[in-house]
Amino acid sequence: GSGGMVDEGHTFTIAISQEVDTLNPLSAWMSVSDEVLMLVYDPLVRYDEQHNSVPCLAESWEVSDDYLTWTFHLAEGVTWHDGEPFTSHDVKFSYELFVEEDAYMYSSYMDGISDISCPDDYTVVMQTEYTKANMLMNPSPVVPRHIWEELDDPYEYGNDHPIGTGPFEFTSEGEGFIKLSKNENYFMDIPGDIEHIVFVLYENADTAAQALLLGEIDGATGLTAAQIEQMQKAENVDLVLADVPGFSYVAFNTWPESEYEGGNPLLREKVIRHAIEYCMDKEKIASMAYGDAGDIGTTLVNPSTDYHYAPTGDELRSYDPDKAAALLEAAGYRDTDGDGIREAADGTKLSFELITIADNTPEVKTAQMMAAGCKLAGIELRLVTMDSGALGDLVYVGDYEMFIWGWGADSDPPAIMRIFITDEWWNLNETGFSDARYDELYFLQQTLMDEDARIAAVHEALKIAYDNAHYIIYIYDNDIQAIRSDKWTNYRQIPEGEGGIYMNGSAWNYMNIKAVE
Amino acid sequence: MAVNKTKANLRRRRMREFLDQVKANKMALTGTIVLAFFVLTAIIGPFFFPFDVMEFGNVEDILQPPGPGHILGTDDMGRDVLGYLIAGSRVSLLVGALATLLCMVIGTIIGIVAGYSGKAVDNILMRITDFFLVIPWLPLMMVLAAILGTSIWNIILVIGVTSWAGTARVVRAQTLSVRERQFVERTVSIGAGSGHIMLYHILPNVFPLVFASTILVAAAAITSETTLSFLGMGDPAHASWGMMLHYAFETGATSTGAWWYFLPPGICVVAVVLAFTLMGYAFDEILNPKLKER
Amino acid sequence: MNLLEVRNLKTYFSTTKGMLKAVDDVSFRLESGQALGLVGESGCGKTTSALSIARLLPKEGRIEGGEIFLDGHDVLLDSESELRKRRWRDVSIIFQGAMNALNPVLTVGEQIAEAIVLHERLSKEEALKKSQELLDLVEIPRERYKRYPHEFSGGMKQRAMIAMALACDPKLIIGDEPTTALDVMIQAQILNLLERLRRERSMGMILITHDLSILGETCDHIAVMYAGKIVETGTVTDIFEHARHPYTDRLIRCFPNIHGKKAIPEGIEGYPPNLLDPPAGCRFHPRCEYAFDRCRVEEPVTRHVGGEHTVACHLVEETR
Amino acid sequence: MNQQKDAIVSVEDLRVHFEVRQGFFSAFSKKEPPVVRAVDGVTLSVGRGEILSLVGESGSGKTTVGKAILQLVPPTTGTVSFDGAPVPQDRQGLHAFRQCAQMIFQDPYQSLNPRHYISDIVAEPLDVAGIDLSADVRDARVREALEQAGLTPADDYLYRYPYELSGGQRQRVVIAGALILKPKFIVADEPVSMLDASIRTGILKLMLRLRDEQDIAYLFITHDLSLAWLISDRIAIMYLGKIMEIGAAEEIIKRGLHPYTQALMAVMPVPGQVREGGRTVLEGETPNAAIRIEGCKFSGRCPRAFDRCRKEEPELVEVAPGHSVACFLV
Amino acid sequence: MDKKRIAKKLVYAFITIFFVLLFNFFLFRVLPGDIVSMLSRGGKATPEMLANIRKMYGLDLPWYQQFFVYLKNLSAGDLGVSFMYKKPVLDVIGARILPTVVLLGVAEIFAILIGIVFGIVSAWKRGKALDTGLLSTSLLLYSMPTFWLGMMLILIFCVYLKVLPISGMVTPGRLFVDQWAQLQDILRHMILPMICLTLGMIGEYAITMRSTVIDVLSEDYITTAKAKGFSDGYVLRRHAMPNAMLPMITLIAINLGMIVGGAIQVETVFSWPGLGSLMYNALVNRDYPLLQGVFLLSTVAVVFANFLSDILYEMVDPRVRSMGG
Ligand SMILES: Nc1ncnc2c1ncn2[C@@H]1O[C@H](COP(=O)(O)OP(=O)(O)OP(=O)(O)O)[C@@H](O)[C@H]1O
Ligand SMILES: Nc1ncnc2c1ncn2[C@@H]1O[C@H](COP(=O)(O)OP(=O)(O)OP(=O)(O)O)[C@@H](O)[C@H]1O
Ligand SMILES: [Mg+2]
Ligand SMILES: [Mg+2]
Repeated sequence: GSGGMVDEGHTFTIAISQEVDTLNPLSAWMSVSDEVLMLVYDPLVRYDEQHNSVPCLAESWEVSDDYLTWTFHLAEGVTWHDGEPFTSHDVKFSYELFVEEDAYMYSSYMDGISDISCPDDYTVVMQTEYTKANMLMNPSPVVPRHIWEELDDPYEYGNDHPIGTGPFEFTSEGEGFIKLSKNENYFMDIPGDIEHIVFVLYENADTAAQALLLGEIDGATGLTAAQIEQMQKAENVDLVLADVPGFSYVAFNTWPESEYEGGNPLLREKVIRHAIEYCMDKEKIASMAYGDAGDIGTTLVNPSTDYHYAPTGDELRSYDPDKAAALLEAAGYRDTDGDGIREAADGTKLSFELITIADNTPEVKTAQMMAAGCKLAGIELRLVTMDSGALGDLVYVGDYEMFIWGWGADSDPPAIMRIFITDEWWNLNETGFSDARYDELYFLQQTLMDEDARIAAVHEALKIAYDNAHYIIYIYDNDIQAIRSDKWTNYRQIPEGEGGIYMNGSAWNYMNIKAVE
Repeated sequence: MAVNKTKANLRRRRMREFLDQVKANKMALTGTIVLAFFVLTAIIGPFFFPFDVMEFGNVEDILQPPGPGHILGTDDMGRDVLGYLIAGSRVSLLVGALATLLCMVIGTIIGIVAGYSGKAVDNILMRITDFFLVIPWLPLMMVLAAILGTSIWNIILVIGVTSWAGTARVVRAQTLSVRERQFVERTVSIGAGSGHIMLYHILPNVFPLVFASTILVAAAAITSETTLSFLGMGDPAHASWGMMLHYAFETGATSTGAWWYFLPPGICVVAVVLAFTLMGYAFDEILNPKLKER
Repeated sequence: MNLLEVRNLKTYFSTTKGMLKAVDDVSFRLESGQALGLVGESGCGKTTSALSIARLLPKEGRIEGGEIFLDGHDVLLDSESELRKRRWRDVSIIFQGAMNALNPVLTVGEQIAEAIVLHERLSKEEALKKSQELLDLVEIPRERYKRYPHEFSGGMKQRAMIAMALACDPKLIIGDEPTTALDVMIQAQILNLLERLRRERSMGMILITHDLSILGETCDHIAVMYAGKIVETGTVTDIFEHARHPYTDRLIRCFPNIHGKKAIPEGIEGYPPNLLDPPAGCRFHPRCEYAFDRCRVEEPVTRHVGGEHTVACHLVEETR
Repeated sequence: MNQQKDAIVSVEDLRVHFEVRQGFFSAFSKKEPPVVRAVDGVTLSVGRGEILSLVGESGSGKTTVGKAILQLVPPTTGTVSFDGAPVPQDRQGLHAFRQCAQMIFQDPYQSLNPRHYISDIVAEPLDVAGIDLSADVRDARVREALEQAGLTPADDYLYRYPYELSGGQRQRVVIAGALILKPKFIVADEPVSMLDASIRTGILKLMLRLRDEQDIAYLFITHDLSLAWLISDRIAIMYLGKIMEIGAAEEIIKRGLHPYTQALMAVMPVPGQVREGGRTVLEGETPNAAIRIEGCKFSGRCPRAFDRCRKEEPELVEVAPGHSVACFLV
Repeated sequence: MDKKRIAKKLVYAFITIFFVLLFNFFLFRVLPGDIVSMLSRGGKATPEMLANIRKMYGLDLPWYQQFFVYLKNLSAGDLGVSFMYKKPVLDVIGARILPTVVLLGVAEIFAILIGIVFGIVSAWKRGKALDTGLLSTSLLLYSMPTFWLGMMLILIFCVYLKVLPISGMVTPGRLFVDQWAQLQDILRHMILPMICLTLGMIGEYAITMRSTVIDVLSEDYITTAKAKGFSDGYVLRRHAMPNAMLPMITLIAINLGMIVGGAIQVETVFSWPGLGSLMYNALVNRDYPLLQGVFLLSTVAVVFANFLSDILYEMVDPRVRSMGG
């Protein structure tokens, strides 16, 4: 209830499902942290509701003909939340800091920036090593030099009370919540009614849903399939299945023997990986494990952009256990001892350990359904669950056979392709995939300023990865979000019609939502 | 004399006396019947309700309320809840039984050795016992389960390794009192060694108490399995009541009102744990002369 | 005047195996200022008789019949609250095994004073002072009233129990094996003490024991119990010198007499019967060397055989 | 001193001191730890087929003497000889010794393992002694022992549990267990004090019969002077770890010289003795054995103690053949 | 009270804590994966960097030196830095202690009071209908997994009745007109988890109390007290209770010490921001320093509680009090 609470004006309380790990943009790696940081700090350019780049701290910009020199003209009269004036030196300092500290979230955007200079207080000039396609998609926040340059170890800095230039100021942090309040001195207009935003952690999605129904909160992100039906039935709640960049996948340990001797040698056989994909009833998984909140997955980049590559015809491996059986039969994997599991020529069984994260129910269910499907083709999957930390450890050292996990992607669609390049071995690249052409294409697309050319390069790379099948991308899962439609209006999905209300890389909704009177 | 005084006969008579006491004790009787029911179900149930965790229903089967075809409805994967429940009883009871056995063996050995040896051995063993007694069981179990990975064997191991301390305490206390009894002194006086005394004199005399306390451990073991599974440390490859509750909670069965998904496993856990608890207390009352009314 | 008169007392225990007749039709009396010894083998119902008089039986025990007059007042008709008022002032009991009869967490002084506060309506200080006087009386240094029971030796605990029993000047004091498990020397001390106090305060006393040998010097009368029945009563001389019941006779002969002939006593063959299913007729007949047919079927009635000497035995009649 | 030639057991200046267990920190303190002088210089011997009674109040060290003889507590000083030779201390020697010397304990209700059959209890000494017998022979020996102990027919008892027997029967089972190895010497520690008077005599008679038939010698421990008088050939009176007086049973009873013996005699209840005024009773209780007493141990309670008693400790002095007293008064 | 005995207990407590430290130290070195990999997570570590981290954390030293360093840091209150929160572990724990202590403290007090009353009444009326009722209730509560009880409560109060907030400790991010209003808000949030914990604990207390009271009631000194003419109430209060409370002290102390462990289930179900949920999250996220810190804290709490109960025992039970060494 509202008894005893001070009327502070319109407060928008939103349930988040992950904990904000830190408000230090250098070391943060949770997407919710990014959501908060995006409101407190401003980037040079931000996305509008159409997902187009629009001015923010940079009022305007121009690029040289060779696409190697970028000049940003900054807004004047911008002040930090602590009242200090904002200048181009802050931008130079921030970008250099990000490069130096190798900030996780923004590394692919910083790649290739070679020199930054400040001709005057309101102009920043950046040189790039090569033509850089994602220069205007860079979401990196600009942090105040006057605070950060004092620090001995910025990476470890707690940043308990972040000072930015953004539309919302950090007000307080309590157990499980972070509160932001409208920046009354913001240099741009904030037309919406929201005066305070409270991000509250709900460890259990169901609890969040109940709290939303009870009216304790106004919005929620990270709900699960189980709540869909109930939310859809509720009249005062608007449910959104948001396409967010990212997917869930099954990974195979395909490390070359030279790199890592563990794993299961059989999984280095492409035909077996293909057979397993044929045994995966992605449709059924999507509906039963994910409540249809997602699109059937194939390749790295999400279907909502033109960069997406959709295999068709014979290339597409959709559910067909018989075909899987036939493939295996042809490759000489037969069940010789009649136990229902095929053996290789040397007698090793086609039996693999599949690890999933225990508290990720859809993934566990996926594993179970996969195991059921594989059984039909004579492959045994042994299921193991552990917590994400433990799985992370195993993945880090390559000590696994198969696992299920997910990736979230950035706003620049092809950025995700980085996880397959050889340079990322033992880091982002967990499976040991390596293909010279793929690497070449990855670096090429970064430099292509012509969108069609870039798309073509991306498609070619994705085709290679798909054929190799070291990843089975089975779903582009939606973020299930909800909002109290009886209390709020003028919110929209970004990008229009398919994206999320929250977690979409844009601050538009927070700045424009109106309260229902 | 016509009375047949063979060993077997006498043993049977003693057993009958014990059973008579059990029968007379309502708590023990209830506990035994309930437990027997579940054990029987676990053994023969799967023949009537075959079930495979890996076999899923169709989309339209998801979370169907009880009705014809599915007496207890279906779960979030379209599986028959009754079949799930029966399959789960196997794992839950197995984990309970084996963990208890492990705990009983460790606890009895440590308790007897500590109690009988006394002095430094006792002191060291008791410090170790204190440590296990003192260490919060759930965090320890969770940490161990995280180290070992989730499989029912590891769960059994974890529960067994963390829960023996209570038994060891009880056994030690009883050993201390048995050790002071004159029959032990008498055996010492005829020159018997410690091994002989521990095995032939102490063990049979602490056993009834071990028995009663272990029944309580069994109750705790089943609760532990359920809790660990509920918290996501369970074995996904096997059906157990704890896993059912885990999935039920994760998929929001509580709030969507799918009571048939989380009530039955919960009730089963409560029933079995209660049965064990009842039996434990009743046997304690039957076997522990101190509690007998004068 | 009779201080205590027990008539046809029947106290049964209901057990899982049936009705256990622990005290079965027992009558005896005690005059004020006198001491009665109640003697018999273990399990013959001595303690149960005492508890019946104080109406302190455990839940499963019930008085099934009879009358108990204490100072002319029928104890069995008292309500629970009347009973409470009378307890410790009419009858106090020194229990078998003083080590367990004292509450381990209260000081000895508190435990003595407690009853005084309740029954004499004294303040706590006064009661504590009185408890010190009582300790003096039983020859315990008075400053030890602040001590806890476990700090006392066995003999001192028994003395403390006696002090406690005297707290409200009871008319009757029952000692249930007050000296068993004590050394001979301490036993003699305690018996002397009881004897002295009883005389000084002219209380009635019932002394329960299975050690017949101590009764001669402590009691005026003796009642011999066997298997829930009283088989013989009389003055000390009646019992020791003119025992008429074979059981009494055999019991006396179990105790060696250091001043008499050195011969191993004969003892009594066999064991007392199970009170759940006592033998028909005279209960002693299976162990009795004189038993004849009538003993096996007919229960002997209690007869006076001169003075206060009564016997329940068919032989008495036969030889008369 | 008064060592008999044909002694089966003899004890020379036996002392058993127990260090009172101290807390963790006392290990650091310089004070000498308190010592309980449970047995403080006892010399005695038991002849073949002889019954020697050890009489004294609780805590006087009777049991400790018995146990020290059987090597169940290590003596602080002093020697124990068996059959003329010191008791061997090696494993094998002890094993052999224990077969010849047995102990019977006070409480028949506690000295039998409630979970074993009578037959197992009786046969246990055979098993422990490592005597390997065929099942038949073993069975026969168990029966023999039971019947010797007066439990006839043995068949009735073989497969019963102790709780199914009465106290007297249990004590007979204990005796049967002691008999099965055919010992020469038995320490009987208050074997009848827990039993009703009516069944005591059976046990006493049994012990005497075994002495007569098998020439077994006993150290009979009791606090009941009259029992000691009844059963034994000689009596030793103990007080606080010392023997105060020792001599033939009749001598001690009829002509006890030590004030303590006389005090004990005075308080012995006599059945049938009708009240004739108070008795003379020693005041106070036996002091704690942990307290060191100067001079005669009994001096503190002795009604006839004088100065010397409190300074000097009297030796046992033979006042008549076989009758020794430790008192300055004689 | 005997100082020596207390000192001895203290030494024992320290020995146990030493075990705990040793265990804690090793346990977190056998957890899967390389601790260095955890430390460098998120960053792109070169072999030299890894070596540096090793050196920085003293991981290149032999284990006993590492243990020594661990002890040294510990004694300086340095429990390391949480991976997840990137703050000193001590600070993270500090922020979470109060909610847990408040929740458990209140629930404990209720459970103890109700449990003791249940136990006494049950023992006094042994065999009667009231006893059967109370005992069955206690046993039933005792047998119920706490989290399931929590689920049931949520179902009843939040889903069907919609009367109580479902999770958390306060309505997040709001300002209150005064402290009283804020307190009310906290209380409203506390009701369900507290009921859940209380119900979960009543059973054990009631059952234990019942059997100790039954035990005590069969003692001779109770008969003596009755013989003295005291009323049942007085006998119970003055003679039975002080003796029956002795075993309860230990139980209560252990349970108080179990604060962290006991809270995990309830705090997870009700998202109560206390140590229990902190521990659960630390475990799931492999935040070793934090996990280690909470684990250490919770074990030390139990050892300490046990030590206190020993002292209390010394004060309450005269037998123990003067049983000098
Ligand atoms: N609470 C009880 N329930 C059942 N039977 C009982 C109970 N109390 C006593 N008895 C039985 O009643 C009989 C008489 O017992 P009681 O205690 O009066 O004997 P006693 O003569 O005092 O024996 P002792 O010398 O051993 O104290 C015994 O057979 C005993 O087993
Ligand atoms: N193991 C031991 N440790 C310490 N003190 C002991 C030990 N055994 C006996 N004592 C002490 O030695 C003294 C003599 O004990 P012992 O048992 O020999 O006496 P006792 O004459 O047999 O007495 P009782 O008639 O009570 O059996 C007592 O003060 C006793 O407390
Ligand atoms: Mg009695
Ligand atoms: Mg002794």
